Amino acid sequence: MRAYDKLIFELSREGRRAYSLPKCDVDTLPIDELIPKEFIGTAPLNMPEVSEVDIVRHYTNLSSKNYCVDTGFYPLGSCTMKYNPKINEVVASYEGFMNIHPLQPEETVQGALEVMYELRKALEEITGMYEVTLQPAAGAHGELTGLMIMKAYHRERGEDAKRTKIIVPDSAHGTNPASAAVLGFEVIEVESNEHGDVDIEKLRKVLGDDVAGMMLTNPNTLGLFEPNIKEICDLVHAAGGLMYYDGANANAILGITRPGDMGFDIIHLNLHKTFSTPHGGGGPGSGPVGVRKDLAKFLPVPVVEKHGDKYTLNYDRPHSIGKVKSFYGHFAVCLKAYAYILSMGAEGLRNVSINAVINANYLMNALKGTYKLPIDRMCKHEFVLGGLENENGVTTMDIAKRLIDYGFHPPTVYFPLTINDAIMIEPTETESVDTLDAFVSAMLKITEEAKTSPELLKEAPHNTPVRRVDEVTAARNPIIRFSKTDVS
Amino acid sequence: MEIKKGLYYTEEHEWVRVSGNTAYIGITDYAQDAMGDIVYVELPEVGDTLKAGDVFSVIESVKAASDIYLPVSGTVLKVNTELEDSPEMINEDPYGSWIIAVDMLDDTELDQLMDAAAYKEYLSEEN
Amino acid sequence: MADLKRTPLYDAHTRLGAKMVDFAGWEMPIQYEGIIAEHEAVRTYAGIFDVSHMGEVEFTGPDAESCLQNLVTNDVSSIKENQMLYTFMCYPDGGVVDDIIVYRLKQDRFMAVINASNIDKDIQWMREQAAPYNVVIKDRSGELSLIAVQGPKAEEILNELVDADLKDIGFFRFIDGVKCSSKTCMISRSGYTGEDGFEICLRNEDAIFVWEKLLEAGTEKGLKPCGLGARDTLRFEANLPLYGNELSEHITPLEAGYGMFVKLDKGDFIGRDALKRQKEEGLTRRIVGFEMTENGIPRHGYDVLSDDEVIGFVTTGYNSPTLKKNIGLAMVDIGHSALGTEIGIQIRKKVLKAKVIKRNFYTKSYKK
Amino acid sequence: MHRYIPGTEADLARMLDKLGLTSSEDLFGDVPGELMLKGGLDLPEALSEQELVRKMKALSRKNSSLDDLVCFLGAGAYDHYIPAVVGQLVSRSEFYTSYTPYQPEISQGTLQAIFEYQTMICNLTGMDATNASMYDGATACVEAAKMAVDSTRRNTIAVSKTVNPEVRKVLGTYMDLCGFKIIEIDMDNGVTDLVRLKELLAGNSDLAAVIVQSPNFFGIVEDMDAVGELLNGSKTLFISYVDPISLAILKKPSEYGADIAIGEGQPLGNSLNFGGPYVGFLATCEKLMRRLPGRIVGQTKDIDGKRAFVLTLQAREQHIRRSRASSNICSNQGLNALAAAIYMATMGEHGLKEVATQCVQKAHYAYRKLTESGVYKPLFDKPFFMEFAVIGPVEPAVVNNDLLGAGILGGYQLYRDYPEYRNSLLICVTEKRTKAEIDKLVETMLSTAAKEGSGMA
Repeated sequence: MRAYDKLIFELSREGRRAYSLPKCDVDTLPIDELIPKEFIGTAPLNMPEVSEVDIVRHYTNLSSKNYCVDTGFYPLGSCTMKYNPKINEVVASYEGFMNIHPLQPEETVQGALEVMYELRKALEEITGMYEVTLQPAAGAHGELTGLMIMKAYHRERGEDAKRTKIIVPDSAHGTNPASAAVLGFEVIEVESNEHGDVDIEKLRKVLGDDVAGMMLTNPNTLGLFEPNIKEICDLVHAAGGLMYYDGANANAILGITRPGDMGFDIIHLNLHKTFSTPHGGGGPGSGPVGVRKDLAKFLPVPVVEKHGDKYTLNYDRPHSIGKVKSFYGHFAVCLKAYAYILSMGAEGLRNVSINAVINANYLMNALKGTYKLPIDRMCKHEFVLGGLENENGVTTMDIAKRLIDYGFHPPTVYFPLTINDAIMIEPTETESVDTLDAFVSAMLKITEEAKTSPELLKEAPHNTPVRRVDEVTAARNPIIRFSKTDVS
Repeated sequence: MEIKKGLYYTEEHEWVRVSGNTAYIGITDYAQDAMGDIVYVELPEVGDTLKAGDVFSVIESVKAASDIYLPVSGTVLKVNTELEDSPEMINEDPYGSWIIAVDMLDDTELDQLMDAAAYKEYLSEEN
Repeated sequence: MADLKRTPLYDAHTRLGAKMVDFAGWEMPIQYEGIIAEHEAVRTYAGIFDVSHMGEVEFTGPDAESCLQNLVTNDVSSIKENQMLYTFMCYPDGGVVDDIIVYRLKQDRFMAVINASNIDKDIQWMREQAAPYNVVIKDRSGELSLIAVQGPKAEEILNELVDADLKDIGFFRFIDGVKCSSKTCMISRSGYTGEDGFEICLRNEDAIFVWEKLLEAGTEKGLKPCGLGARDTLRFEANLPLYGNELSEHITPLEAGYGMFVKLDKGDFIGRDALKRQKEEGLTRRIVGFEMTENGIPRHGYDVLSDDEVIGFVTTGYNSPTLKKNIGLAMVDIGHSALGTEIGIQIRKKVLKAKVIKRNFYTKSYKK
Repeated sequence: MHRYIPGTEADLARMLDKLGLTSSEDLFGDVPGELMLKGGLDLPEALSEQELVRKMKALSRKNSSLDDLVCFLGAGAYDHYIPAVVGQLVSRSEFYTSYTPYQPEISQGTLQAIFEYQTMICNLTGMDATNASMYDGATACVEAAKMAVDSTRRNTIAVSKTVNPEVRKVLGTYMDLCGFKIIEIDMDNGVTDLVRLKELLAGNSDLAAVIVQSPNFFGIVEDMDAVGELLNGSKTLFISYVDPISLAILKKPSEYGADIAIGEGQPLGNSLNFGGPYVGFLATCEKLMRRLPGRIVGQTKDIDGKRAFVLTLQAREQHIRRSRASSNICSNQGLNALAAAIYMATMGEHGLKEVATQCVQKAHYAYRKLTESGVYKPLFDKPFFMEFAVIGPVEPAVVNNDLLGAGILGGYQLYRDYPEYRNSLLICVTEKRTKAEIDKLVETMLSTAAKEGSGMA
């Protein structure tokens, strides 16, 4: 297809229209008799003037420049790019869900409240937590909410002033330390040991009555299950801190083990990862938060409750931290996750994790001979390779870009920071062994090319809508909006 | 990795060049190399009085934003506005591209800093 | 305009209906179709310029390199054969004699391209400074013509006429002895517009033939003959200095904001001590970019004020054809040089508001 | 096996064999025995697609959607018409099944669409810079407040009582737990009390920002010029919370000197969805550009010199700066921002102006009809956009009940957030409403008053 390179503003022709509105059928008055002149704006809006056809072609052409899960394999580590079932989208588009106002009387939205309540219950069962809120908008937002609850807990005990530290492993997702910092916590990073686990001794050293809690991903970002998780929880609890579970990697444990049973006090899940709701090119996500019994009173309001066969929104929670978002969270996203859980059932969810884990181990096993595998032990849903060493100066980035030429989305690269030139691969359960084999042969072919024709890698990708881009100029002289005067 | 004689150095990889009671401050070759292509330098206001250890600038590369700490207390005399137009000057000539010049409050603070030899030592230990 | 010098392309210009003016003693085309149209042609397709009035000086001999090293601020030892270098020639006090381009033809043979307005002054200065060195300095300005083809389509157009693959010439590199429609040329990937493009150096007698061929080949691709008018607006948008505006014997390269072409650590050269001191102590004034926030077009030489006090002068100003804004470059006291600073420009009777902005008005599209 | 899981028993066996394992249990050998879930999850059996559809359809029918009800309810979420192209294009899986555009070479679709969205938001607000969108208007407000605190190194945020209570609640939660101070600016006759604001500015040297909404929660157009005047020259930032549709008629934040413009983008082509997902926008001036949180798309070139788009100004973000990050946000509302962009492109300047104008005209028609009776009186006498508050002789709950009976979704009951305003309804009239619907609203409200009224009329 011909290369399409127009901005919608460049399609604009004076006089073109893409909208239609009914005539205004009420008696009207001149606007400036209704709103004083001095409040009326004069500057133009500078929106494009295009026809409906222009719009449809423009966005259809743009969409063709994206790689997506529906295009092919998307092994982005810690992002769980699994298949997004179509039926979920259909369900979310039912008028009875899509077209209801958040402030309607409760009796007119019983179906919606039931969905929220049932999803809440399902997530409580899956995580082993006492109560779950659906309000947080994304994983990072869930972390923030969870830490707010942690703060409220220490405040109630009169210890918030001294408990100023949050412990995170050095392999943690960047959002963990960032979320803690936003709430004014001091972040203490503990090094992992040579097996990629939390170093218990180093942990003991930093534990004290100034610790508010610890944030942990389990399995961690190396895809490794923390064998000492119980001991870690006990240590932190003994020091008076709370354990926070980052659910980014929950796809490995559905129906196998539960953070609640491991000893975590607060958890979040990413519905857009583990529960198949689409990532939407960067959002919307959803990050429900679950807590143990004595922390439930701190959850954001309102809480969906069931009384007899009526569902209600309870705002009367005096200890609640308050609201962290408008209304009740990303209802439409929760709806898709609920549909997914119903489609999978208990056994299905367990099979999700089994298949996710076996796929990851299968890939790891097939690649470890050729690529560095810094920590060689059974992984869970994902694993981390170390890239190629001094192979004609070929970098991990080159490998990632070359994979694009082979029709695969690159894995997560240069993360976690604890592994040099990391290549972090998460296949998910929705990929067949045939896809995995094809990916393996591409990865192996690339190592050959690195030896024989490195420039092939350094210049990759070759047949994409654009080639490698100049990020330095973009950041030095930012152009972040189109204006007719910007030429480049 | 170039280390220039006659300058003072900090463990955060800032350098200080003293002329009279004025201290010119920049970042070392090691620091600019670690940061990569520098895209933006945030400058303080002339006249600000800052303590040793205060963050007086943030230097951004594509992949990082690094706080730059003031090695010696003082009042900002000059800021190098050229860096607003061409932040890459720091990559090209780290020891020539001072970021600010301060009028020192207490030049004995200089004694806490490293000389070229000590900094060289420090670098080799770090790596 | 009897006693004005003319380039070998003079007749071509008149045939194309160019408006001719006196530029530094040369009768040159200021515009053909119009400055804006020519300017836009270069930004979107391509433009062809006659710059034969520029001077060419050849340095030959065992000391050629060391002689140039002493003369100029940039590091001549950093270029190999078939590479070129932009640099300044300074006085001991750091003021600029001229800004020039040095080509390394052979290990011991160089060519410097200098500004038309400075030819005599430059050559005299070069010879004086060259005395202690074993080098022969030859003025070839009289025999050579220079044609610039600039713009996104430049490579495509020129490729049709030459017997070499221009793809292989990197930015600021050149090849000699190329045949351009059978005439021998030296072609460099360089220019003065902020666009990708080439400069063709050839014998006077071949100039008009090649010029015509290029126009034939290029016209359908949007190539337009362009005059000195468009050349100036183009170089200005791309933040390239003009001697007499941003550079002069009273302005140092550092004040002008071109420190990257001054290599203080390359060893001694004329002006080094002054420039080194200036860099270490910080500038007292420097050239900044500015944008008019009140309506008015700034011009070269206008005063810059801050509450009624003159704090500098405009070096170049235009209504930018590409950005459609009134912008300029101005030398201002350092205290007024921070981004966003409000300044005033004395435009005839009125003082109009402007604010300091980044200088790279237009992102250059050089080939990497 | 399951339809979403391609691995067959045979595949599994083969893969286990390759790994030298005998059963899938072995894959979890590293999970301590006592942590293994005994007896499986207590969840229902998997449903077939048919069964799922039946169940979800039934649930959706337990809700009365705005297909069944005529909506006069606003208060932060608005029932505007959404052209068909928006839904159709946003449903392209190339958009919704892709991730955050980390790999520019294969994400130009998302990147360019966001770049265009950023441009439209800048044009709409008149500001210099914006990001790729925020969770919603309320959290955008939080991020704006944090920007102000960081850039001014001050600790107090003043927010007008006429700002949407939902937004103030969220702001309150954050500011409290982030350790910032919040001062509420009193109101006077439905608008921000400028005298109090003036005193506040005079008496408080720690003010990082002042937040004012216009049209405010009561639909009233605030005198933003006056606020801008008061803040002009002071270090305190002016944060204005705006309704994007209203900007087609009202002054832009840039026209009255706002430093940060924020708002809820739902009215721009996003369905009501029982409260989410929506999309917040946050736009600012050049000097605060590098403090924008979250994702930002910038224009650059690829190695062939071709125009390309890429995530930029990320240096201060969480994935790079971790505990030194200026915000922990890492997702935007990609799809919702896309919907907003497609909506704005579809409506264009003329369409947006027409929508805004019809909102104003129809709201004022309803206002006249309702108040000329004298039974319902205006709660405030101030210029409004498309929402207005009336006070009547009857409990608003009663009024809304009758309206519901008549198939109408009534206004917002103000006492829920402003106990002082009993018997008051905040009524919203968008361009979607017709004369007939408005007349029916008025008629029903009047009859309720007639039969229930305590004769106060």
